[in-house]
Amino acid sequence: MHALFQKIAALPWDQLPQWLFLIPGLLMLLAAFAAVCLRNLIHSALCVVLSFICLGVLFMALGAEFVGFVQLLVYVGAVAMLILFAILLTPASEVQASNNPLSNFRLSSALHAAAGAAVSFLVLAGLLAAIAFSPRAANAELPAQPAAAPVALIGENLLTYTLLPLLGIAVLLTAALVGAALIAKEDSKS
Amino acid sequence: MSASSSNFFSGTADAGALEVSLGPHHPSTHGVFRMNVRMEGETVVKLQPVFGYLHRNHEKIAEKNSWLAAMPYTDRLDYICSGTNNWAYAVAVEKLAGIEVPERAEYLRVIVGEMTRLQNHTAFLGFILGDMGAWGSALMYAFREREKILDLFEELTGARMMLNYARFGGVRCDTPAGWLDKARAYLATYPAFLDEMEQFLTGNEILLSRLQGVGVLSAQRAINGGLSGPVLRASGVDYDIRKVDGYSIYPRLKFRVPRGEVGDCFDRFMLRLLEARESLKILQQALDQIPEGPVVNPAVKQRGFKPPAGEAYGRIEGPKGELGFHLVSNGTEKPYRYHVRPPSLINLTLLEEMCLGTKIADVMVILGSIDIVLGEVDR
Amino acid sequence: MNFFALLKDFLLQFLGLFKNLETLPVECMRLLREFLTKLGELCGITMPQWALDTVSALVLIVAILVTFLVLFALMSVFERKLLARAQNRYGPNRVGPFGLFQPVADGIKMLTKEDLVPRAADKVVHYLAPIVMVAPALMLPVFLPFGRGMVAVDLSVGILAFFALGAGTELAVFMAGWASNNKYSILGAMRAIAQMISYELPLVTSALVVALVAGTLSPTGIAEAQSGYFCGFLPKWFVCTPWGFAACVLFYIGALSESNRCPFDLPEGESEIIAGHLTEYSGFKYAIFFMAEYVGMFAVNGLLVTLFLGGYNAPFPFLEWVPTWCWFFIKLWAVALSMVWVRTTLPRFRIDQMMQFAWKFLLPMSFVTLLAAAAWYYAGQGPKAWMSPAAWSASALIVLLSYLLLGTFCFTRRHSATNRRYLFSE
Amino acid sequence: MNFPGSGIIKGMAVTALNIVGSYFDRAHAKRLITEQYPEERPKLAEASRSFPFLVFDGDDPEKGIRCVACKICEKECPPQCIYIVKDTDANGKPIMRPKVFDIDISVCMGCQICVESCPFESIRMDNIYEVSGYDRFAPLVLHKPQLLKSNAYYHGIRPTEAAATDARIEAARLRKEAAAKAAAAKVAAAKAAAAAKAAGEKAAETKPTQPE
Repeated sequence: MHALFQKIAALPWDQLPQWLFLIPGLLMLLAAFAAVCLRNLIHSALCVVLSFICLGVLFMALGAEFVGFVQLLVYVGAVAMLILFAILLTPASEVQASNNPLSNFRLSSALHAAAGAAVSFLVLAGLLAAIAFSPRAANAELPAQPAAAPVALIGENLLTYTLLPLLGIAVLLTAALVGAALIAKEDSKS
Repeated sequence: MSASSSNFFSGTADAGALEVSLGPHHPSTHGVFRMNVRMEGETVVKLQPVFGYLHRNHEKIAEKNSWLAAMPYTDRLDYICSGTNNWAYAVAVEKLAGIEVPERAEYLRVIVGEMTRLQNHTAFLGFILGDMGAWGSALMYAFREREKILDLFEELTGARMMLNYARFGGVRCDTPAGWLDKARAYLATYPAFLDEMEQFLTGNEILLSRLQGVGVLSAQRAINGGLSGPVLRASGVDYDIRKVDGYSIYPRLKFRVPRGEVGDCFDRFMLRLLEARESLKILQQALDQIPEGPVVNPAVKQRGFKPPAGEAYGRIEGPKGELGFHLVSNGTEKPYRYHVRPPSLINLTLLEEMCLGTKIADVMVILGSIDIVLGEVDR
Repeated sequence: MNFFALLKDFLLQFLGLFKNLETLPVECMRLLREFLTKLGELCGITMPQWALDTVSALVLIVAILVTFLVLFALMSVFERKLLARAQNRYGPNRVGPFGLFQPVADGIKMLTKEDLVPRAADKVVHYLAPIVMVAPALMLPVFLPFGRGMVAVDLSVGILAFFALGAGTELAVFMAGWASNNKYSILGAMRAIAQMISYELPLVTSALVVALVAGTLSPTGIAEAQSGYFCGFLPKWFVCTPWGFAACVLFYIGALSESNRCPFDLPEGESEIIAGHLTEYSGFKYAIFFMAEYVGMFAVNGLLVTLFLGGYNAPFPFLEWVPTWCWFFIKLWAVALSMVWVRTTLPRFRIDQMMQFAWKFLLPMSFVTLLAAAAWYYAGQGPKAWMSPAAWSASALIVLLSYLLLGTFCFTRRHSATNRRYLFSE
Repeated sequence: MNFPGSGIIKGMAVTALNIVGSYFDRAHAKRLITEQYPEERPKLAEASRSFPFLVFDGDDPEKGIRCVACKICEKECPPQCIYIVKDTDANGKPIMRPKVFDIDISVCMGCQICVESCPFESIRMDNIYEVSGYDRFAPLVLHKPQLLKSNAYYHGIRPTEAAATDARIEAARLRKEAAAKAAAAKVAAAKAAAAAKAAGEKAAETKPTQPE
């Protein structure tokens, strides 16, 4: 018994905080899985929100507070709300017909799995490639300690180094917004 | 938001709409009124008023009782304005039996009637603000002043709301000593209160945007619907029974009848304010001119009253509109037929028309702007 | 040295702290840590750092929670009393002296009420909604500087964190509305979400204006940027500048809306949809919603105080003897009670008008204040702008002109009491 | 001054005036008109009415009861809330006194028609307004002992009306006495006349006494 205590005491407790990320991490995965599996759309959406929150917490745990809070603000505060709103505004009959969107595809479950795996793989590969080939990664020289004002740094980067992509996204989003408004307007006329 | 629906759990046939039963227990239906509302988003596409939850068999009770015994029941029609209800019934009976009313009694009736109108319109200002979701300030200011009028009523008739004041051929009792002076003194402070209310409310941007352009009713539709009172006049129709019939001593009094142009909730709101000011003028004149004399025609036997066989329709301009009583007598101690024409009910008939295409919040304001009392609607 | 001697020593030290009220709360925390270390020494152990951190964090959490719950309790009484006074009534004056124990009575009432859950409700979500509501609301105050050097979590992105956590409220309102399975609830939830999303934009933008001029997103930094005086005695609060005043009003309106207070209490508009998302809540769950709303309101008011009203700074030099944290709470109460004043005066907006107001007036106006702040900053060459006529006139002109234009466009052009005619017939 | 938002500011000014004004309105004249009910009680107007009661003269309710159980009020009462049973004497003969007089005040609407219709000035309106009970029926049906209240009480709650009533009763009593006397005198006169006639035949000297 005493030996057990000693063993426990000898564990690297000082490293514990590094492993605490497992809690939000696992919770995020669980929520994401539940979001796919649950039959109730609203429950799925709420699970998505939970995984968003856990992602934000993960960012914060990594010391990226700004990104973490932006994650919360944008994804939990706005995107999730829009998803929920969209579900709410969809007529009952449509919701019932496609309670689980996947069930409408006439594919076998094996095909489901294969398609899902393929898509996930592609996304993952894309992300990894983006990270690997990004110019930042090439001269991967992490600063010894985080910059004094990371927000200022991000802002500076956004308005200099990534100005063009930023503007491109802005134009794209504006176009999408205008298009959505147009579609909505036509719908209400009919 | 397109013409989308929010009806994801309601199993009605029309999946694009949300059906809500507003009432009978709802904070702002002015009693036990119910509206079945179909909405798309928050826009009303169909509205079906359902009433009768406060039905108390008023007409049959009156036919079962003696002529006089119907008088206290009329108090309970529109329980805010019992003074005018009594008066209308008395006018109908007097027409039926051909009874003369002494001069002083007519003045007292006008005084009580106009005070009733004043307090009804004052209370209306508070009620409609409540319907708009204001937190009771306007209501409490209105009730503060209304209480003082009710105090005057209590001194005069013994009751604050259920006056039971009119009698066939007069009124029940004369004024207690000093009452007229008290009334004069109190009414002198009233314009200041109306000014305060006007400053408090009429310029308020939120109130303007909530009232203007909401529930517009054209003059033609208002006439076709048989509407009366401030709701009709707000639509621009110059029709006031005090002027049209010239009953009682109204032809002797100088007052103006305001009317609106647009016919929306704001006009209805403003008309109440303007009419309250005109009522004040009438009251001043009546209080100044009131003669001495008997307050009831001594020839009329109140108990065991038996009018000759026949029928009559007597009406007055109540605070809410034309209040009429249609009476049929077969010469006995009880009315053969007793029918009430309640302004609240008739004014309510165009509710759906006013509400279609508006938001659910507007429905409450429109209902409030008609100024109904469920006691009168359901009887 | 035994335990009691240690206790006595520290108690005396604690009492000694009251000589300087300004540093009292901070010194208390320091004393606590010292006491714990000494206590450890007494027992023969060296207190590990994490234990000290944990204990002081817990004490801090409890202190902030208690402060804000007491604020909530007092507010529930003072709000009713002030409302009553505005309506020529006395307000609650039966429970305890001046009705001060009314919250206790309310709490007991709420606790003893039956907790109703509709049979058709989604029970899990219905149960979770109050928790999701109250958790972020109670987290919000930690980012606020209550006094000089008194901030629980001093984040460099504090303002962003504040808004990010505030977003949780929307989620809770949605969960409550949807799970209740009641048509009024769902209407209330839809209204709430639409409203919160719309009003978050002007709210955040007007906070951004301050961040722009102060050059930081940290609440402490912003409060510190407002210390000092111009013209010798006038406070250098941002609300005293033209752009700051405009942004403050916009933020105030946004705060009213975010805390679901009149005239933006549409989600629970009792004259239309009974109680909105709260319709099917009763007992203590309802009380928790209520509490979360009030704590959230105090938190967002605290942010308003920090951003625009100089935070914990005294208004005039001769009032600097009052501790800074007193100033913070004085201002907090002033803003909170002004919200009661607004509540007692104004009727409620309609849903479409509210959205129009947000998108057509508040949002453009908040962009204009951004512009005005930029003009202030550049015309006045940064921090020197306080004494620069060019900065004052430029930003004042921008704000005033666009206010009049937008206001006329949004209101006066559409609605006016003066454009109505009333005919009279004799 | 009319700029966007001016209306709201005006409204805010009005409420501010009321908030501040309520603290300076000690006389409860203009603002803050609330009566703190159980401690402060309103001074009721003399005419103020709630439910009917029965007036009795003197000290003994049973003896002084004015009601004669004529049942007019029972018949006239609009909601029919009065129930009267005539008393009988030892022989079972009805006498002019109520044995049972009940008013169901949960039904009564305080309309005062019973008061108006009572020819004997025996039923009057009370002004108590604190009437409640733990039962729906029993406590709200007032029986004769609860209904009977003295004329002094009546004078206490509405002096003017009570004085007028007393004057009327007094006048009626005087009229009645006068009428009785007149009737008695008439009878006496008739008797006297008859006697005189009889006596006249005998050529009597006596004169009949004149009534005053």
